[in-house]
Amino acid sequence: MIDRGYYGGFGGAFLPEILVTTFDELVDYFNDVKNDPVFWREYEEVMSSYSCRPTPITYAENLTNHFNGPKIYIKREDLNHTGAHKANNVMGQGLLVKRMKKSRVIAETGAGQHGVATATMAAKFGFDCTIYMGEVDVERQRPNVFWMEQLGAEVIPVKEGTRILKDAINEAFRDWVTNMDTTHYVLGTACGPHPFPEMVSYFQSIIGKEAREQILKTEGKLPKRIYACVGGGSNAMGIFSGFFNDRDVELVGVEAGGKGLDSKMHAVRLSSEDASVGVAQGYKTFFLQNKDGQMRETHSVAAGLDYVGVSPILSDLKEKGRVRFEAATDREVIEALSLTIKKEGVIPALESSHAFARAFKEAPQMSKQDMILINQSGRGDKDIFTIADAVSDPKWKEFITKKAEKYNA
Amino acid sequence: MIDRGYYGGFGGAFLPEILVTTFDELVDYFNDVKNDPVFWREYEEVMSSYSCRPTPITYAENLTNHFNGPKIYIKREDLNHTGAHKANNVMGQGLLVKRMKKSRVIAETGAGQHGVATATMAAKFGFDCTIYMGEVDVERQRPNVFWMEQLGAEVIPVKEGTRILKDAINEAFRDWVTNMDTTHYVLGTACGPHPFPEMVSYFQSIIGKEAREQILKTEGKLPKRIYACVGGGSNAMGIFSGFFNDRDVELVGVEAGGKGLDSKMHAVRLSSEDASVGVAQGYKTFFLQNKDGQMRETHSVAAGLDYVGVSPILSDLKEKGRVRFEAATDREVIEALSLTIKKEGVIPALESSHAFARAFKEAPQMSKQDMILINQSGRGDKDIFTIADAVSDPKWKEFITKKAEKYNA
Amino acid sequence: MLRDYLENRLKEKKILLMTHIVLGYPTFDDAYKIIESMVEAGVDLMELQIPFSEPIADGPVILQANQKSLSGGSTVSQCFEFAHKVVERFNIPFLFMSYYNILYKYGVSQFVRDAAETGIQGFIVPDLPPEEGEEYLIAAENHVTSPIFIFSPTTSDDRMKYLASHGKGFIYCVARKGVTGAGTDFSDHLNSYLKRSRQATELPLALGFGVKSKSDVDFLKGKVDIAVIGSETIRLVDREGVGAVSEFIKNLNTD
Amino acid sequence: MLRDYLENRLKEKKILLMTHIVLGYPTFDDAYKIIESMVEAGVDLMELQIPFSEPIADGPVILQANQKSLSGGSTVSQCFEFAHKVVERFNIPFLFMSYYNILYKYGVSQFVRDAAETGIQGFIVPDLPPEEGEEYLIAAENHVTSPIFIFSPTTSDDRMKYLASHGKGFIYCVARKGVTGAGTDFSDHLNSYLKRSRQATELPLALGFGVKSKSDVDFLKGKVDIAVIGSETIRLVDREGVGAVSEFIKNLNTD
Ligand SMILES: Cc1ncc(COP(=O)(O)O)c(C=O)c1O
Ligand SMILES: Cc1ncc(COP(=O)(O)O)c(C=O)c1O
Repeated sequence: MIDRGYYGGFGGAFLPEILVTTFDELVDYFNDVKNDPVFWREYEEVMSSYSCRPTPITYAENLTNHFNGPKIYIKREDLNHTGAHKANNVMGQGLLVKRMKKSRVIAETGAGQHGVATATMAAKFGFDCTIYMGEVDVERQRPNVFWMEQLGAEVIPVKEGTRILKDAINEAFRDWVTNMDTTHYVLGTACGPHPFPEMVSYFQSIIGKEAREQILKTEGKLPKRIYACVGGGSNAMGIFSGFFNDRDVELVGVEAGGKGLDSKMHAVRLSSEDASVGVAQGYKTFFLQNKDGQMRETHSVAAGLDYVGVSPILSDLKEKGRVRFEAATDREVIEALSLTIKKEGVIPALESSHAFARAFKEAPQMSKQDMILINQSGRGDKDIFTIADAVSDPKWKEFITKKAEKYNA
Repeated sequence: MIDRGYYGGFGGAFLPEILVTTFDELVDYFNDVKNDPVFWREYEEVMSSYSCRPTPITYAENLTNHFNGPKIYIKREDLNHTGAHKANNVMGQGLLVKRMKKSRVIAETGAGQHGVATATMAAKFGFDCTIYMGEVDVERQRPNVFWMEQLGAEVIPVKEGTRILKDAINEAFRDWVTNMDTTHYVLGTACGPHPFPEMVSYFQSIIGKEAREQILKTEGKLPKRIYACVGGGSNAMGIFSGFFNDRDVELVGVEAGGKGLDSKMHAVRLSSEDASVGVAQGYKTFFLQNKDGQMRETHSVAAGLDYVGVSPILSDLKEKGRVRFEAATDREVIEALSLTIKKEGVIPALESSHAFARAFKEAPQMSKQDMILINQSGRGDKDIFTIADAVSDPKWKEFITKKAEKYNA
Repeated sequence: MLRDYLENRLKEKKILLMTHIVLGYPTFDDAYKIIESMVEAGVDLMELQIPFSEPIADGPVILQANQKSLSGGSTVSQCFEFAHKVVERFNIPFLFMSYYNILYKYGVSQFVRDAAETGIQGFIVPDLPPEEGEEYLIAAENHVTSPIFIFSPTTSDDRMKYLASHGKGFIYCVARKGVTGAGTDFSDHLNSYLKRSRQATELPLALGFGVKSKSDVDFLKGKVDIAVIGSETIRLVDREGVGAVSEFIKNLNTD
Repeated sequence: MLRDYLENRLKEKKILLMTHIVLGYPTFDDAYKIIESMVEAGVDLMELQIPFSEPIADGPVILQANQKSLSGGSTVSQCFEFAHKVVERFNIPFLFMSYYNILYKYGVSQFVRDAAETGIQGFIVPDLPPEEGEEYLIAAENHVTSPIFIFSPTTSDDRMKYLASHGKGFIYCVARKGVTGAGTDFSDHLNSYLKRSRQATELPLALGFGVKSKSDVDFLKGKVDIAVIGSETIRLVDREGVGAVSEFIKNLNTD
């Protein structure tokens, strides 16, 4: 084990022995590319010609006026190809897979966003592709499953455990320990054993690099606060990392408050008492677990935040006080989503809407001289079934009913 | 009537008298902005900070190898905010509406794409918004209707006529002749009375301007052929216009062949015998009409191409021989779509897939020294119901059936 | 000529009545009976609308009449035959109203000539401004029929003069913004518009869009020369059948 | 000490048998009966798996046993009590097998001490490489129990030596890539891997992953010291009930 990757007391590489060699190799390759300026240029080139980086920052004038508070800017990761920041990570890992000369990729997915992104990358680079997805998520994110399959990926519904994201990760590891010679596991967030937290953050750092430059160019100063939602933590790491050295910029990570902290139906690891430090899925961090160390069920309206663990780097930043963590409830999230759609004509993903919800809560208390930046990690089109249900749209129900009747006629 | 806008024998402004003043005013404003370099810069600025222009061109390496023919490039209008080139037009007209100090916009929509784009622009600029949409299209494009409503627009299902795009245009005109003082009609394509064909083409010309520069930068030469689908003709005009002066670049417009020319179930105006020159919806062009001048029903798997008329500028370019027109059938389109998804990881809209289908038909006959450019006018996510039906996905049907059962439980 | 006829009639009546029907709606036979009742009830001239699939300036009532007529199979040549019949039989002027594509596909000059030969005295083509109508204007001139142009409340004084310079027979003033069939507020705010119209032309003025009652017609007396009843008779036929037309018109027509 | 026990036994038998059960599966009572049968049938040592919600290195059979045990309410303290009972009752070495989080949440040193005091002789923690196991290794040292480390076919010679230097009791060689429960091809291509393993350490070698029949065990004779039966007994219990265990083990155990 050549390198283990700790951030304060968090991180590490708690690996089954069978994977140690694979990880050593991965760490080697990653260290190579990290120190190779040509690689980053190649990466930027792919992201600009295949996706559309740099993604812009958008001034949200109407929201700003609505809250009569700080100027609100939005970093538009929703404009990425496949509709979320997930593209940054998969394309980066895809380039690495090419260097490693492997021919197959696997991935876990919760919201389906990372699965679609990985399947897309696999199509583009000509890799075989298998996606593990909890059975519950397969049900609630069928459109994404459909696209993964159209993209040529095999989607395997995981029927074990709580049948959501964490179980999909376990299944992906089980595949990997069998097929590591040909296969790379494209982990979708800044979690898992070293080097994944660092590597995923590295590829996502393109968000913060761009954002810092853009906001300085547009406003001539840095934002007072930056908001990002936190599932595994990759989009948050992506945007925050651009501002770590700017001590006056407050970084706010927003977790999934679900039905509220008291309900226990949430996915709040860094700002709730229901979580504690543990080791699972190959790394040490805050997990939602019971006193025996068994993982709890989590809940969020946003499938992509419905996860028991969190990036060890964020756990460390929390301990160090560099990032403040908050939670937004499902209800607050739907409200923030609705307001954002109506005021700005952008449709944040339910995940991203957590960042908006918290920003909206704090904005009225801030000065008009201030400026804040919200990371819109993805677009909400994919969430139509969930959002239509959340707003309980009768015409949508009627449409689905008619469609079903036609199928079964 | 200060100006009528003819292109060879096509175009004009066949207006009810009540609208003449409104059009004169519109022509005036449009001429102003057209000659104002500040306006274009403002437009580019909005398109780059709110959408993500310039959209890239993507080299389709796998498709290129697959056909063993010319190098294939794709212009990525699917990466625009709201997912299609329609954004270019609506944001441009939106800026114009601000100059005109009107407070309400209306629009027709077929696929729903232009409706979503207009509703988005209205939200962003703070306009009231009403969208007219044929009842048939409301049924088949429910997800877009849902988003328009979430964006704050009123969507009015048009129950007259064939209840598709052309009928929605008529209804929008009926609204306009009543409310022109406060209201601007944001026509969605390069059709209708002057100045719309010119104005919509003007805003869409950003596609071709960018594409020409990009391909020259990347390849050092111009493409041999450029393919674009043709509904009303706006995306085609957008990309073609960048290359009008490059006589060696062949421009190919691809219409909706539907179930085949013989079936009469198609929307082929420029490359079929079923169309002839006529005047309707305020302009003169090729229409699919009977010998009395009554408009025919049209058919396409792509709602956005399902239209009886076509840009008068394209009619002229056809007569002049500057643009070649072809048709692709529904079946060819679904095949091309499927291949593109699997090979490149991009999901063209069904409309855009027409351009791909024709390019794929011609590619094997071309030299490997050649290079072609396909305009991907939009992304296909919105078409999931149609595409799932086209590939007859049993899991999708099951999903919809279960969803319906839950709604009706 | 149409104008002479109108001016002569105006010596006898304070205001003339023009009615409108859609050919082939509900059927050609019914349309014939409606005309019969109207003429018998004292209507002074009539618009015969040749149905078109895209009647952009018409509201829901006339729009649906157009569509139903077409889905019943009405053709342009049937409309000509029908016009021939009514012109022969009834002694008032008949105009063709339609959209430009109907003329265009037929051949504009030929359309005007055939219509004139049939005895049609004028044309209302709401989507054909004079600027787009050169062939039409020449043909109308050649065949001594009247191209009727339209004023609207948004039309400037200059443009009124321009339109009047190409119009024959009379000027059709639309009472308000909007399409046919909606309500119009017949009150003083119409006056300045009608005064402007009067100043722009010596042609008789007709006013349409929203005229539906005796009081509307009475309001227009002295202000315009012709009151146009459009959607309201179609509504009446839809509601009460062909038989109700005669009494409705007679009531409007009492002095 | 474990190693001594094993080496002594090996003087009597060509190959030892280690079996594996998941605590609380199907129930604690059944688990007890299974152990009873196994010991009676001549098993030489046993792994007691404390169930964990995320058993990343286990295949479907053991994974589901973990889940069912947990959803039946099994807790870590029940596992300790149970271990206490079987250690008292049966005269073979028992090991705890679990994932690191179970130790971590309990407190690593305390876990090792309490287990040692209970009479547990060693630990298999598949997601805990020595690099991450400092506290664990010290505690095991202090309480004279054996931390068992794992070799895999992908482990380099150097790393084997490194692992062996931290291991006590024996080395657990996984037969192939993959998770528990899948089939393994017991043929000559295992030989070079086992030879490498033998060269890297003087500790006894156990081989697990896919051992399910007498012929598998026979194949391993002379190559390793312990054959590990994992998923196969769970499958058997699932299929034929607790009663079938005894005969199955006896059959494997015949010389
Ligand atoms: C749009 C979007 N945002 C955020 C997330 C959460 O992941 P992370 O915290 O790694 O950014 C997801 C996960 O699927 C996502 O799809
Ligand atoms: C993605 C897309 N492409 C093309 C079209 C056709 O329009 P046009 O021919 O004006 O580009 C539409 C219309 O809705 C569309 O949505």
